[in-house]
Amino acid sequence: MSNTVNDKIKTFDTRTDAKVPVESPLAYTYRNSGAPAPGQASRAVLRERPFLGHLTLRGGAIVLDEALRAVLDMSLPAEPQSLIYDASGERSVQWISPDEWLLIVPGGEEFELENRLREALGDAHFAITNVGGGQTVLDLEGEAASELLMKSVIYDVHPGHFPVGKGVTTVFAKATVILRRPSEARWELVVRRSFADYIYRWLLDAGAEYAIGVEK
Amino acid sequence: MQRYSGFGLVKHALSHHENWQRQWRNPTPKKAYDVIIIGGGGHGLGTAYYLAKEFGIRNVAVIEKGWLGGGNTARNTTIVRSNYLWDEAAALYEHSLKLWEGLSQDINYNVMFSQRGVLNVGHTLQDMRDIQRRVNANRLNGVDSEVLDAKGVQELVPAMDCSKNARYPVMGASWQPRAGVARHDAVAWGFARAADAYGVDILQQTEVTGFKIRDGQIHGVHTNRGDIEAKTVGCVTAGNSGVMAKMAGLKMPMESHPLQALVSEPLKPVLDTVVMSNHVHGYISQSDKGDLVIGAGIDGYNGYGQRGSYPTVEHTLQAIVEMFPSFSRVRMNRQWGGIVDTCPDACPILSKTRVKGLYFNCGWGTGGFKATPGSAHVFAASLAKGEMHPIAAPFSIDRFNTGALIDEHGAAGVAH
Amino acid sequence: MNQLNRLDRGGRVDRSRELSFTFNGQSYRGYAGDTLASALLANGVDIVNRSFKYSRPRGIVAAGAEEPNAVVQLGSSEAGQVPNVRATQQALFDGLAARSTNGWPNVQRDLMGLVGKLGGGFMPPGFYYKTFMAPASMWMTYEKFIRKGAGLGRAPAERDPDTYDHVNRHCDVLVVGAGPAGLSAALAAARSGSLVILADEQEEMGGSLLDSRERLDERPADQWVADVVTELSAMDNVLLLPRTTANGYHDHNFLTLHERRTEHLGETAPEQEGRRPVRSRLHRVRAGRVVLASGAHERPLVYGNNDVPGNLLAGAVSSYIRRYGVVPGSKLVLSTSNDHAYRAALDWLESGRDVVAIADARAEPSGELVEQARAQGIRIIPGAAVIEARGQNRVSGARVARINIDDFRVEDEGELLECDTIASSGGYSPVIHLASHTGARPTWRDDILGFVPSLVAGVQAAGGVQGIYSTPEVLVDGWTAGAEAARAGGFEALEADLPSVEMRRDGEAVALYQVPHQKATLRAPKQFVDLQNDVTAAGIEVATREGFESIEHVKRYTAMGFGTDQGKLGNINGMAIAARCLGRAIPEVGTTVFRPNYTPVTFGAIVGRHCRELFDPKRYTAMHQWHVEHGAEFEDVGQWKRPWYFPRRVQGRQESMHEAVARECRAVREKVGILDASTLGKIDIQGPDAREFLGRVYTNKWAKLAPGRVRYGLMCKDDGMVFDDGTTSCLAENHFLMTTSTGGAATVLEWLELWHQTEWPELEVYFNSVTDHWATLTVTGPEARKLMSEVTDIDLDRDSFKFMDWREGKVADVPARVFRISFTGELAYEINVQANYALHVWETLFAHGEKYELTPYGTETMHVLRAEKGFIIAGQDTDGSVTPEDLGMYWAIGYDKPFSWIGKRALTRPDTARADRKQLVGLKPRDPGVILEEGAQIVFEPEHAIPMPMKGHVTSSYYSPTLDSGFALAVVKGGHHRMGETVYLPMVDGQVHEAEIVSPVFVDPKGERQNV
Amino acid sequence: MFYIYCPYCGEHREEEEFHPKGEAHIARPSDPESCSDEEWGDYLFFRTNPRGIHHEMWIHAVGCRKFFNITRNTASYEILETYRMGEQPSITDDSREPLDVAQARTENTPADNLEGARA
Repeated sequence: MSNTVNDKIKTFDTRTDAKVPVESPLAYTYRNSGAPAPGQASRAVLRERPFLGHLTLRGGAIVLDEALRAVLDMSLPAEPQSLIYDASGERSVQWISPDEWLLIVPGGEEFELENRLREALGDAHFAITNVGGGQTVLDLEGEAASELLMKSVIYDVHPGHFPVGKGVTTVFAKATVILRRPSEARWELVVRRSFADYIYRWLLDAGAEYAIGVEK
Repeated sequence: MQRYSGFGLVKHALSHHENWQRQWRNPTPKKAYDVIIIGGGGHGLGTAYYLAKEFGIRNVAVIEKGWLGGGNTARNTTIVRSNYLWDEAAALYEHSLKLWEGLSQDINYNVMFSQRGVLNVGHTLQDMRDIQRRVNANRLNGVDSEVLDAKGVQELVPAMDCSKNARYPVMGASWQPRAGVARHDAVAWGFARAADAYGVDILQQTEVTGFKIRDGQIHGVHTNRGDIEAKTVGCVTAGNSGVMAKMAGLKMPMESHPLQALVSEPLKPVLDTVVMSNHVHGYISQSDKGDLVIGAGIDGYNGYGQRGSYPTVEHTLQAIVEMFPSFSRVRMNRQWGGIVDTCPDACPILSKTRVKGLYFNCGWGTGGFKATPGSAHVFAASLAKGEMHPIAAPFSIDRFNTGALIDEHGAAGVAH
Repeated sequence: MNQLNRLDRGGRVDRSRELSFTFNGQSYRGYAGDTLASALLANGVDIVNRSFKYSRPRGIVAAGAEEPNAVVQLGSSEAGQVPNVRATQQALFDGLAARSTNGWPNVQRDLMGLVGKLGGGFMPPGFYYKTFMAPASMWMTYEKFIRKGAGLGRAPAERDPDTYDHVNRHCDVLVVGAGPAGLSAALAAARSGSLVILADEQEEMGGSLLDSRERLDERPADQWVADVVTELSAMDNVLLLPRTTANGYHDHNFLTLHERRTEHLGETAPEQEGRRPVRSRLHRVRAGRVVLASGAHERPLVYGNNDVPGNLLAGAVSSYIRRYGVVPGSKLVLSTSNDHAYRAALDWLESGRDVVAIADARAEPSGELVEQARAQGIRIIPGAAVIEARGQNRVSGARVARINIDDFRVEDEGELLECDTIASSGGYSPVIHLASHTGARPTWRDDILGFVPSLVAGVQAAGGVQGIYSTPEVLVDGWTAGAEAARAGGFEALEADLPSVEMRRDGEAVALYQVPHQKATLRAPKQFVDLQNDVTAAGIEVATREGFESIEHVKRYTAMGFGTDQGKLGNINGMAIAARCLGRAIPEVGTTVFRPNYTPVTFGAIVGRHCRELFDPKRYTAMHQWHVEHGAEFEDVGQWKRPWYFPRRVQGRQESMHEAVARECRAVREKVGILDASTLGKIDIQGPDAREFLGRVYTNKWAKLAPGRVRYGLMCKDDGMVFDDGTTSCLAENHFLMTTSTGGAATVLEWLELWHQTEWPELEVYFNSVTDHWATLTVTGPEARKLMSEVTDIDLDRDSFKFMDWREGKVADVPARVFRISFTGELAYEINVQANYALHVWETLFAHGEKYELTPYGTETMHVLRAEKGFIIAGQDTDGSVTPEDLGMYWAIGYDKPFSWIGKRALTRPDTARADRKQLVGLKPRDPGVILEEGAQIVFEPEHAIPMPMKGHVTSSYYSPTLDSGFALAVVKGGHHRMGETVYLPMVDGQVHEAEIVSPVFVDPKGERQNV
Repeated sequence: MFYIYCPYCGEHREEEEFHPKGEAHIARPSDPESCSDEEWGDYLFFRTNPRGIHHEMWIHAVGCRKFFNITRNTASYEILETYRMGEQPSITDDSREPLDVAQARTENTPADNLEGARA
């Protein structure tokens, strides 16, 4: 394990290859609240995509853009609320704030990616923080997905206002979510681990009208 | 002054109510008074009343830019209690509560002070620590106060969910039996009528447009009805104190915020006491008319608009329905906002200023109504003697420079 | 009983669907499409309630939201009770059960009515301010009776079985009201392609067109309505919301629309496909533009006994006949000030019943409708009005006399006309409520005798709300408003496309509010202004005589407009009467401010889904499952559920909290315990100026903290008061990990951002929350090292991994950072692992921990152990009025740091520098068996009379199994210099405890145990 | 409920995403130690609290987490501009009038029509 890039910053690979049990943020919730299987009548379907690599990038847009191009062959979305996926659709980078982006990659890639980005960034003023253990991604699909979101988030999710390729941080009931639209049919909610149970149960409650189902 | 009584009512009924007198005159402003009170709300009218009654100073004008009792006196949720944490605050509010207890008879106007008790409910261990601390302090300050457990709360408030199932179960409460509610408008009208009877001039529709200050001494005010002179001026303009201070060249440690409240439709009696919760953040009582009277904390932004943010109303009703699940099917009739001048320590300012003869009584935040007679009484004493009354003295504006704040925040997030 | 007032044909009810319902226990029948009010009228029910103050019998007056009397209790089951339902807005459903809200023993024969009749004279406005004062001790008894008599319906006693929800919506154009103006506006906006929401409070859209006599494009008006609704409902960019009331108009075009989804189907939401749908839904709408097409309410005339059942609004009479096929009586007298009300007489006549006469206040009525009435042979009495109704429980006659409006007097004796129904109309009041929610003041217009709204940015008004009443003009006005609203949103508006309507020639209306009577107002029969609150013209006159001169005073003194109808019928009349009494014009008396809601809204709908389990998030740590399985009791800390203690079953009995905590404490002091500390806030700090930044926001020094080391820090606000504390570890030269209290996590992060963004943007540093990323497991106790050595590859040697060091390595095969910090005073390892692995690590520790008797402990034990060491909890031992100096933590105050850190300057203010401030000390009760109450007050002179000077209070107090005694932390005035002195704690039960002031460190004062 | 243009996110957002943070442009004295108690008290507690044009700081708490400033009318609640931290407002209350009498009347006194007619 080569955790330290230099003596200024300490990086740390929080993952292990050892065969140890790992629990998603919704593990307790599934046991406690159950997970109705999707059926014919389901107009909304929920699916957790746990254990992805989540990195918070902080810094100036120009240097981060260069580094990202060099390391991941992706450009940094400079426009507010924008969200970019790579060709595989497995990696995304999202504008969060004028000096903050969220990078989500397949689980296990994040540590090496962080180190490579740090190398590419050199002496620039930036920060990269691994937040993967603290967040999870919920996919929401189905014809009633946007209606369900209207019952949950205050942000305008009308397709005219929320096209594919947009992502925002906003209020979800009494919690905060990052809401993204990777494709016409699919919404993603990036939620904090400790709020995942609340958000899940809210969606099940509000989605009962649409016979919401959970894919596990 | 016509004396009000049940017999009087019968007499007037027989004459078809044609002989009721004006409750207060509509006088023309004199050129000069001994004392000018700016602000015809409960505190201002009360100050004039006590100046006349207790200190023999009757050449007094109360200047009101709108209609008397039209500010926060008309817009509050009427809770009266004195179970404040700190000695200074407890002394002030307890002084007030004692005056409330004889007020209707004193001013011969039924202000309907109803001692149905106030519960401050606790939902966490820290809530209960704070409650115990406050109750212990109250008792040593001579304020009636006790700690109840959840069972005790349930007995007093059958409609409340005191079960373990609640998101934040009720752990107990502080209980002040002498606390209660009053009829807010009647306080202003009653003080106005009683002060008027002593010869106090209540000048409605009269707006102060400036202060006459020479050599650091107040000499009177400019108004839209001409200049009026006085060597002693008390400014009691809740919701507008910052503007008045600015007019006098003073700055205040104060911000004005909207404070919202709402009422349900009238219902048959279902709630006998006042219930307040800091933790789930809402309070509720039932008026004599049957309305559930509901409120919460102030809105976060500065505002003089007599309205606040809708989410505040939502959060307040969520708290009420969490505590009283059976009220879910009751309907909300009306909501409104008042303007409260808040100080950083949630305590008022009763103070001299650097202008000699100019006094301010302001910054009551959400606590003004309950303090009405007490504030008026000690402020009158201070104006009469030229020295702050001992109960008022700790509330000097200087405390914001010395650091001697009286921080009631810790004890009452919802400080009504 | 058959529906004696039901016409054989006409109306929009479905006569093929008969519904049964009960009112006051009596069974009746009605039809689908009825409201409860129309069904009651159809069945000839006159008395629907008793009035609030005088207990007078009351009947239905109106046909919509303005109804003041027909307010009933709905519900056949306890949980399904709905208080205060307006019968005019409640659709009839099969099995509906309703009752009057007042009246004893029943609404027909009410004993309180006798009291009202005899005592009415003793109840002028404000009578309660003038009596019930003697003796003072009796007030609460008087009040009990006052309260019993007040109130309308009752709240259910059971939990609401229904659910509610919210929908957040955004649109280009929100149209409020689907009458002619609203439909026209919606059509214009929708055809332009803008996103449109059209909301209407009634059961079906169409508004006044549903009972209009007019023809649109040569067809009945409702056919045009049907066409428009069909077109709009087919459009993707339009949302139609019938049964939806716009109740509140808030800042920046935010409106709340309350959609009643099942209230027309049952008292509780009936099951559909095995699920109970939401009873009602609140749409929270942010609109680009708002078109207010809320129409107008008819004003009744104020005359003697105008409250006797059988007195109705003229427009309501037309509505009942034309919409519901119900004629609410046999013989009609109409009293009007305008042409429009003539519809009522024509509709009545066409129903085959008698119109006795029309009393028209105008000297020479002349409009088209007047001519039609004349042509039909209806008797018109010009220059006259009904001055008094006759009858007890139902109108039996009307006294009609010639009146002189200008002089406010009656010109002749008049005549008594036999009738059972009096319809009246004093003109129309635009529905300005919503517009005035925004704070905009309405303006009086003499030409229409009403207030029209002043408008804030982003809103248009159309039709009746603007005082435009003629249908063709209303349609055009609606279209113009809709097109303009769409254009404002960037859409291209289309040419108007509207049906042709014949323009009706109306005569000019006359201003009439209170009708004069032969007797002076104070002596005349009661002339009601606000029916719900029993406010009369005489009451208003008395109020003005007593000096209540502003309309706000009059309202408050008489209670006018404070009912559930918010004075929709009465306010303008009341204002006019006050103006007359004061000799002023109406606009000089002012208008009152209308507040949300337009009509009352169910609490549940405003609460939505934010109740019960979803009232507030419950935040769980990664080990929550384990805690639940191991019987933890939980404490609410902020939104987190933290294990409070872990009671065991011992000999078939559950341990008490005291027993469990004592056991857990002993385990930590003697063996090893484990705490889930994941809820602590954690902030990752990176950047070359991180160290400088820490030095500015913490009170102590950070310049020399080496990588691998950890330090405790205190944070103050700039007033010098402590607000949070925690440890911060130096991960590398430019990299730190800060911890905060559980409750302080979000506050501290925002605090750091505040200073960085506003004051020191030049400092190169970034802050990121990693609270949820890391789970934190604290292993502490003498056996901690042995246990740790079994599960980690980190060198635990005491000389290489010292107290206040941190190291990285693996714990239970999982990458971990381990911190040797201690909140218990024992040897301790705080393990941070990525949260997804935490349960595994926790369980592995238990797998190895059995031989060391590894004991899970909760927050209560944590508190005892930290208090024994004198460690504070911010927010418990501090309350926003405590400085670092007050805490005696001089070792954590960097007086000589170059930067004047946050909080430093305030410490030298006169009051903050006082020597006798309240200071943190320990308290040792004289009686070791006493556990002082937290919050107990401390005095020096226990014999002092009340009020007793208080010198401090107990902030933390516990039983210490280690000391086998109670002990406490407290703040005491000048406490640091009072060591060894005795203080007293007078308790509620009269006991006075004694305690000695001691050091706050009770266990291991030299700190040897944590250093082992 | 306000609809607030976030100068960093470049679009209007619901008020629920924001928290008000009091008066804007209150700089911490650069040399606190040389401040008198009065000056320090002034910095900590004393505010202009105007009825009318107010410059105030807000944070887009559930959003980009940036602090920024709003120029808002505290009587009408109209938002006149929003601007980034470090920038100066373009709309200010230069009138230096102690009280905007007309505005005070319309916003605070429900019986304003009466007053207006008599004034």
